[in-house]
Amino acid sequence: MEAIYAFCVGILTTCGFFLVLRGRTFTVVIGLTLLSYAVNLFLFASGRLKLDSAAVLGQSAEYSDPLPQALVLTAIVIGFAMTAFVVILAMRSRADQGNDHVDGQIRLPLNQTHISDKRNG
Amino acid sequence: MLSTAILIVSVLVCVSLALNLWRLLKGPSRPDRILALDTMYINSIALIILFGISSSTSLYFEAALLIAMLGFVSTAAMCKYILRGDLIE
Amino acid sequence: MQHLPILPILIPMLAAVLMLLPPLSNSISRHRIFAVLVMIVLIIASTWLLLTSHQQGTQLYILGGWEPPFGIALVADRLSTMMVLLTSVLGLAAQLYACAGDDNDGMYFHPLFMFQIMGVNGAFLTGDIFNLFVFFEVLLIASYALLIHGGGKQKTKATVHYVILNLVGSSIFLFALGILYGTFGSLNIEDMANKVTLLGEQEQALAKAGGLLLLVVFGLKAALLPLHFWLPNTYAAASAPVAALFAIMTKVGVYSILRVHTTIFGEDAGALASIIIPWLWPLALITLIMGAIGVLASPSLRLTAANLVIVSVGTLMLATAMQREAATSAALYYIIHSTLITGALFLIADLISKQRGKAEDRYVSARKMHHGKVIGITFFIAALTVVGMPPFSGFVGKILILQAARGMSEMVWVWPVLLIAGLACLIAISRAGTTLFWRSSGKSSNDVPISRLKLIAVALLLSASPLLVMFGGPITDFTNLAAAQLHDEGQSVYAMLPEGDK
Amino acid sequence: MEFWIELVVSVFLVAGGIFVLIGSIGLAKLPDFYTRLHGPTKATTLGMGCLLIASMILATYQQGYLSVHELLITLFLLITAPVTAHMLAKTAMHHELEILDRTSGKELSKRARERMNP
Amino acid sequence: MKTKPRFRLLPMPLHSLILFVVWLLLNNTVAPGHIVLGGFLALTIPLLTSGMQNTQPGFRKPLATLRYVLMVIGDIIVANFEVAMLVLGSSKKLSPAFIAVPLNIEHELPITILASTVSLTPGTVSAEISADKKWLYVHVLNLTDKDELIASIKQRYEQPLMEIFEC
Amino acid sequence: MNLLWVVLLPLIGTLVPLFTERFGRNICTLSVAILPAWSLILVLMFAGDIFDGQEIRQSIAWIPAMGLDLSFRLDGLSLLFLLLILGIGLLVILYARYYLSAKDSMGQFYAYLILFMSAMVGIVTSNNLIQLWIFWELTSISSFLLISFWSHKSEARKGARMALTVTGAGGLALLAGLLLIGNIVGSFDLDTVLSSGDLIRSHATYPIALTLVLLGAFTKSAQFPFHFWLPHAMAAPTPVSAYLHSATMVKAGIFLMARFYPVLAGTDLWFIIVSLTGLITLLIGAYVALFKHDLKGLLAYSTISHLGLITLLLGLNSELAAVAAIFHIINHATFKASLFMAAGIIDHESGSRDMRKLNGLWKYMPYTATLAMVAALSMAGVPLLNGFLSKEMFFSETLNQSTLGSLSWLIPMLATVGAAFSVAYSLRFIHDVFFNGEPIDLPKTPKEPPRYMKVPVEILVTLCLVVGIFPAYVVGDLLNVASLAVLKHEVPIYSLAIWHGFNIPLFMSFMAMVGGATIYYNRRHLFEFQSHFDEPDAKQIFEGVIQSIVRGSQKVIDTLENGSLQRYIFLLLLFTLVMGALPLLDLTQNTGSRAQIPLDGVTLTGALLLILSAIATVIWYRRRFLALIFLSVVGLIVSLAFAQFSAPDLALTQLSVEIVTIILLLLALFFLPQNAHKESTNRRLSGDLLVSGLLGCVIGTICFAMLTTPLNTISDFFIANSKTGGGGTNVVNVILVDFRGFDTLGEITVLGIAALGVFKLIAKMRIFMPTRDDKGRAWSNDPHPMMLEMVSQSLLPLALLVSVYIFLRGHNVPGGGFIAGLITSVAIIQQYIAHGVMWIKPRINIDYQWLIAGGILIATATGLGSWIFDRPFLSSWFDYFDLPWIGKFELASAMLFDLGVYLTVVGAVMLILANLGKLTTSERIHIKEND
Ligand code: NA
Ligand code: NA
Repeated sequence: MEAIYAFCVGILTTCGFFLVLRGRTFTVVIGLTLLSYAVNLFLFASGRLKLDSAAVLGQSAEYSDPLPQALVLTAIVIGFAMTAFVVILAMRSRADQGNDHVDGQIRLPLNQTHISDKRNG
Repeated sequence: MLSTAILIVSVLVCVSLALNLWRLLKGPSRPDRILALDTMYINSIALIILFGISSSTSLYFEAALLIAMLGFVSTAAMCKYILRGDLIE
Repeated sequence: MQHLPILPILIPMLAAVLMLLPPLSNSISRHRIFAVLVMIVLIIASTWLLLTSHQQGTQLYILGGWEPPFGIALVADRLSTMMVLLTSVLGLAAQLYACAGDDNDGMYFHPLFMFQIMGVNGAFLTGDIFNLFVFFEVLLIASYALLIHGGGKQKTKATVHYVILNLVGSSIFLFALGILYGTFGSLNIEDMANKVTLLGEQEQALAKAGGLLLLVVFGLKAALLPLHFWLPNTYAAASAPVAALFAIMTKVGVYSILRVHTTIFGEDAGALASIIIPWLWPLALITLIMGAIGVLASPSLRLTAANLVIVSVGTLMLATAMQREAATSAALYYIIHSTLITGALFLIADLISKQRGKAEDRYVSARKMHHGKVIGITFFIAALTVVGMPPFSGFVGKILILQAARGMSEMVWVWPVLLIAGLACLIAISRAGTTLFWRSSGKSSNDVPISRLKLIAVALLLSASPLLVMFGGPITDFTNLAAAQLHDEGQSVYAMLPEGDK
Repeated sequence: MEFWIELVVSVFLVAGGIFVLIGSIGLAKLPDFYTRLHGPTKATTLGMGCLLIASMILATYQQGYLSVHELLITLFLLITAPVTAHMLAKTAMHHELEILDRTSGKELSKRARERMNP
Repeated sequence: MKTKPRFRLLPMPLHSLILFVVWLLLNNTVAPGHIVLGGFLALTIPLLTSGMQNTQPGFRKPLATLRYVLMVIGDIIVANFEVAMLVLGSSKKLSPAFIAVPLNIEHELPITILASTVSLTPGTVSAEISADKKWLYVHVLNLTDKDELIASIKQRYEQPLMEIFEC
Repeated sequence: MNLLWVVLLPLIGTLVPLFTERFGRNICTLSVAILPAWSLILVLMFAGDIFDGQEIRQSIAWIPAMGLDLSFRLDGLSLLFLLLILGIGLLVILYARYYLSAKDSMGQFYAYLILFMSAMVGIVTSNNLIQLWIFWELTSISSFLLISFWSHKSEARKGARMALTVTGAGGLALLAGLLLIGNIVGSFDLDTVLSSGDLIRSHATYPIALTLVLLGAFTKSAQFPFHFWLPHAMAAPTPVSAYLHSATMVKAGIFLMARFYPVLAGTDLWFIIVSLTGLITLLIGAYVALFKHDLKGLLAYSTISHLGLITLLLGLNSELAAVAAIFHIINHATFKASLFMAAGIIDHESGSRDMRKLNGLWKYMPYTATLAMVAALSMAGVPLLNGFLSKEMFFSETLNQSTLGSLSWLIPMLATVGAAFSVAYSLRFIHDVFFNGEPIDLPKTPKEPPRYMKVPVEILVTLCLVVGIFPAYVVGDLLNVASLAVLKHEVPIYSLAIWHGFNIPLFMSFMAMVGGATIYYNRRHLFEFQSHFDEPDAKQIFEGVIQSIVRGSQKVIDTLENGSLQRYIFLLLLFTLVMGALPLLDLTQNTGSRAQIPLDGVTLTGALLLILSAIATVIWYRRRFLALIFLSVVGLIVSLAFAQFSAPDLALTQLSVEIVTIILLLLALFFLPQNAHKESTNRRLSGDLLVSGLLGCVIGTICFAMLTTPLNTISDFFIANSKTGGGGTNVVNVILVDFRGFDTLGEITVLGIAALGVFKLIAKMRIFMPTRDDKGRAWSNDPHPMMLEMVSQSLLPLALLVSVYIFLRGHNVPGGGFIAGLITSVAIIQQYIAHGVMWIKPRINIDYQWLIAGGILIATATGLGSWIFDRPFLSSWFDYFDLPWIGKFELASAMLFDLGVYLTVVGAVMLILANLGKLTTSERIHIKEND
């Protein structure tokens, strides 16, 4: 179980970081969201995995570590606040700059400008 | 017997989820995918209920309830998005 | 007063909240009066806290009565109280400046400003590493909102960069915290320091990864190379009072490195001792060099000031890398100096750009400034200070750091780089000043009146410069003690708990 | 646990599971969107209903008092499923999704799309 | 439609009742404390949300309502078996269809309930309601007799609903 | 009596002119002179003691951590310099009164000048190395201000900047050198340092320290190759040239060498560096001076040459040479200052400094001409004038050295050549200006200057004569004590007589005279010869160098900081990768000793769903709606994972946040492009994939290692105290609202701020409103589907009830204020979606801003409540009550805190979403998309 859990965290991290590296705000936001999933799972994992042991007194025989859970809760809320801000910021950026590129302007790699020139010609 | 039943149902629900994912990946249209997602929400309620039964606890009831409530909102919002673009107008 | 340590967090927080509610909400004039009063109260409280901590020893505030390491504790030692007071003073100046009109360019300026102060103070005071994360987020989200204040393309673009980078940074912070909790099983910094030598081999490797990832996070905040790229445009785009306030933001990163890496991964941490130092040396040097190159390359005063921030970060990181009391003490002195003066420089840049029409604060010929003389005097003082020319405070910080490096093998690098960076700043600033004030064409520009409030704000910050030199003796005495406190591993927060709570 | 309770619970569970699966099979295999819409929206309601009843019985038995809060989930599902289906159908018509050729009254979908009378 | 002036503290008595029951359901209890609390909530929440409700014709026939609910549940069960067969069988045998059902009821709530019922029951999904609320478009999974289906919808569901809502 | 006042008086005097300027030129001048004069009187009062061989000291502790004390000394060398600085300073003040025009700001000028004077006084009286350096830098600053006094002139700005840069660089080197010396000695106290000569000279870092100190001295004293700034400093008003660039500031470097003579001199290194530099400077200065057409240019190069001479003398490692050097300091100061003043008068009265135009001024200003000629003759080293005396000493010292071995004769030879050029340009100064025909095209007709403008020149020229004729009486004592201070022991026997008989120095002087006259007589050939060489314009070269540095820097910055966020993030991730991966090399094994949970099919299915959906999100990231759908699947699975691994609270929270996030993203997506084109190159994609993949591996590995390693945590405490100390059985919730309530307070603050920030963002937003979807379809004509409306509104009370339920139970079982808040918000948002803003507007009349503030306020107030009971902030309180019929129930402050959380969450989410929704209700703007 631990292995597959860690694997999933790794995959989410990879996907999150990959999307964060893209050039468009919305994609970056998606990436950040994926990343926050990875982060939350990771932070949660710091208390180790336990089945059937919710940290509610009297409900289970043993209890999972409640502290990381509380931390993840805080992280989720903060992550949500940040996502909300960055989403609206993406809109604002689009509104102000006329495009949704993270740099406010589209940078074409050299070889692509070449292609588009060809297309125009 | 109960545990066998739980096992069987787990398999059934998992297969369902896999089928949902298949539809989700295949599409072909957006409504198809939303439908698949909605089904997935409902199937995960099943999974949670099953989970509650197998560990004989009611701690997960609220999770199921929330999925029922919020899954609907999400699906409705997605449909509204496709229909009108603007969710709140 | 037993609640003193939490006041620097609660005062701005409550002030911010009250400003969102009637009768204060929706009235900028009420906001202004209230905010300035609150800030003065905050300065009084911070000073009081600093004196208490200085005279009676570190003040511990145990939130909720749950003693560390279980609950969250605020640790008001000399270092943290000094930073808090610094923040308050900088805050007051930035706020006074904003009250002259910049605060009305958008909504919620004063509440956000207060929240920002709250976040910064919280980050300084907390003794809990996750709580540090929370306050980082408070100060970050407030800074995001403040950065956009005033609007415009440049700000939006800068904010996008700043926000996204910091969100990635926050993710890395959480990864690091996960690792640290997953190995230490604790979040209290002092407690972690106690446990660091007890870790098994396996945990050590993990904890090291955690510690190094924290360097990434703090380095990003501090604008350590190669994580500094966001800074110049962000600071240059921000409205003046915000940029001035941001002068403390990089210091939060520096402070965190000082606090966390000196306490947990300090010299007594066994196998994990000084894990970041091999990295810090080269990074600090390159940061300093890049900052200096940036200063030389800057086409406007705001960018110059922003790059000067990078220079100061490089300098501070060098001092941190030395891992010596004397160096830390020097760094603390330098922090006070550089924070207040770069803050002032951002404000001055704004004063200038308002006077020069379209040329703004760019280094091009423009019409003569109408209030060139008074602005020139402020610029001159700030310039001398940042360049490190006597009689202003820059040279003291520089000499202290130079002296702290003596006898180290790294001195061969530190001295020339520091001195040459100083020369680069001198060249750049003298070009900047002569161009801005003297290379004028045509008649004097229209009279753009300067608000007295703005001048007061600038003067408030600038006055720090000579004062820091004049009272250099007592101040360095204080920073010496603060540094000693930070480096003294024997001092534990637990020692301060009453018997029963242990 | 008494045998008959276990039996009843197991039956409900398996029945529920089967319906859930059938819904998803329908979703996966039916030929066009409108037919696929039928599978999940219905089968899941009953599937879920069975599962929830199983859960209710079991919980009541185990806790010693009537545990009926699962009804609430069913209530929610019953209220929302039709709206979901309706919204999805609207979406599909709006996108003018391909309708299976042998569907009778295909042209009605165009009327429906505009919310006009037939 | 008659709209009587209502007792201000109890703007929606039925809602209040439902809420009260749901509260007890949620808490799985009939403890006195929860009865008090449930009662309190059942009173206050409708007060808070009354502004958010469009006035609708009220339920007048509790018995008829119950009968309707039971019938629908029965139909759902049957429907599920039928649909199950259709789904599992060869999809080539399906003959799907769009049909338009003329509506006699006028108010939004009854129409919604009717459309919902249609969706919940055998092989039919309410796809759309015409803008003038006179037609209900239904997609049928496997249509055998169009007129019979329309008639059955009208008779089996619309009729009782008209009775329940007295319209 | 207080030595401190000698420095303080002029320092205070800096401010005087700023206040007295308004009272007119005379009063201003007078008032300015008072404090320096007073200071001079003090010095003179001290002089007796000094002549008696005493040294006066005064010291106040300042910044001990830095080794900086406020510490002053007065010895012979200081006395000599103080007399020069204050004496000539006073003369310059008087001179400037007439020199400055009405347009010039006299107050400003005097302020700078007195500031400079104070700095110089500080340098020569410092008894602490760092303090000395402080004043040293102050001279650079004040000289910058003085050179750039006519700041409207490009010349002045550039000249000032050049001087500042060169002397500033030297200052930094000096600082390093002084710090090194301080480190060697262990003290920055000058007395201590001066008595540690052997220690310093034998120390390993001596060569570095020496080089650095000399760099400071040479830059300040315009020694080759740093001499180029001095001629360009002539853009300053002439009083400044006379004072700074001949008499005092440039002498600061000389002073420094003299000051450290006891500890730094005496080695071969010292000799080689100092004497050769001095010699080269002497020759270059003398040669170039001849060709300058600008009067001040000539004088500037002459100054360079004479400074080279003094340096050469100091470098000879001979005590007599040092005495000669000191003597020449005095002499050069007097004749050069008077020459500059004379040049200034000529410029002032004729409007030109160009010697090609200035001719035959003898007729127009005979008195001034006489004074100038006397000074010029002194410069040439003509007997009976002071210049002659020190030059004689110089010649004889060049003969007394043998350090170059068999080539030692070169030095006197070259010294004579230098002297010959010196004679030649002095002759040119006299002949070309005062004779040589009639003036050409002068802007003004030359005349004698105002009476008092001549007084300073008169005094200085008189000094030249008096010293030249009665050297022993006039400067004997002074020279003696100054030499004593430099040499630190008995001054060798020397004679200040005018006549030493026929000897080689006299012959050298003779040769220089004849040679100079010959050179000047044949100047045309020389000028022609010189004209073949393009004279390098130091200013242009210097500016060029600076500009290429700046351009280079800009290039570096532009290349690195190219404004591409993608690059910045890439670097951040790369750095993270390195930091995260390297420690893993120490990780001996991935798998720890903790028992693992066996894998089951459900988990595997979940993992599969998660992985495939995550990958699908990445694959289809350009089809944004699709990405969003897959993102929600990931979110769903993550919440299920939380549920599975015993974290019901997390599952609930994740679910609710997830839905709100999806709604938010959908709202935003409407205003953003729906799809994006491929714009990353494959290379970039693979690079990004590599880094993020590796990071994923690192994080995954760490995660696995962590999961399999046993952990001792503080959490047992929470489980043990949750019920008894926090009054709740849901430990996670008790941690949130009690044990770590402070985190939660911060967290809701973040949420509140985010909402404010979003509102701020929205307030100034001009949005794009697509009228069609990405496939070009018009939007559906049914904005508010009836069924949705009906069902949504009937769900609202139910949802609220569920919120209350979740809220109330949170303390004991999963739930709590945050989740409840989100449920409430979602329910309200659902109403917005179903009914639209216009429908809601009259129905919900809550200021969400107040809700946020109120929520935070309630939470904070709950925390503050504990102050009443003298407990720390956020101390919780709870108790159980038993009411008849109702039964036992619990009241806890945590509930109130949670209420704050609830309100904040509702306020924040609604402020964000509702306002975002409102955006579109305003007039639709359709702007053509440009991407
Ligand atoms: Na001439
Ligand atoms: Na507490």
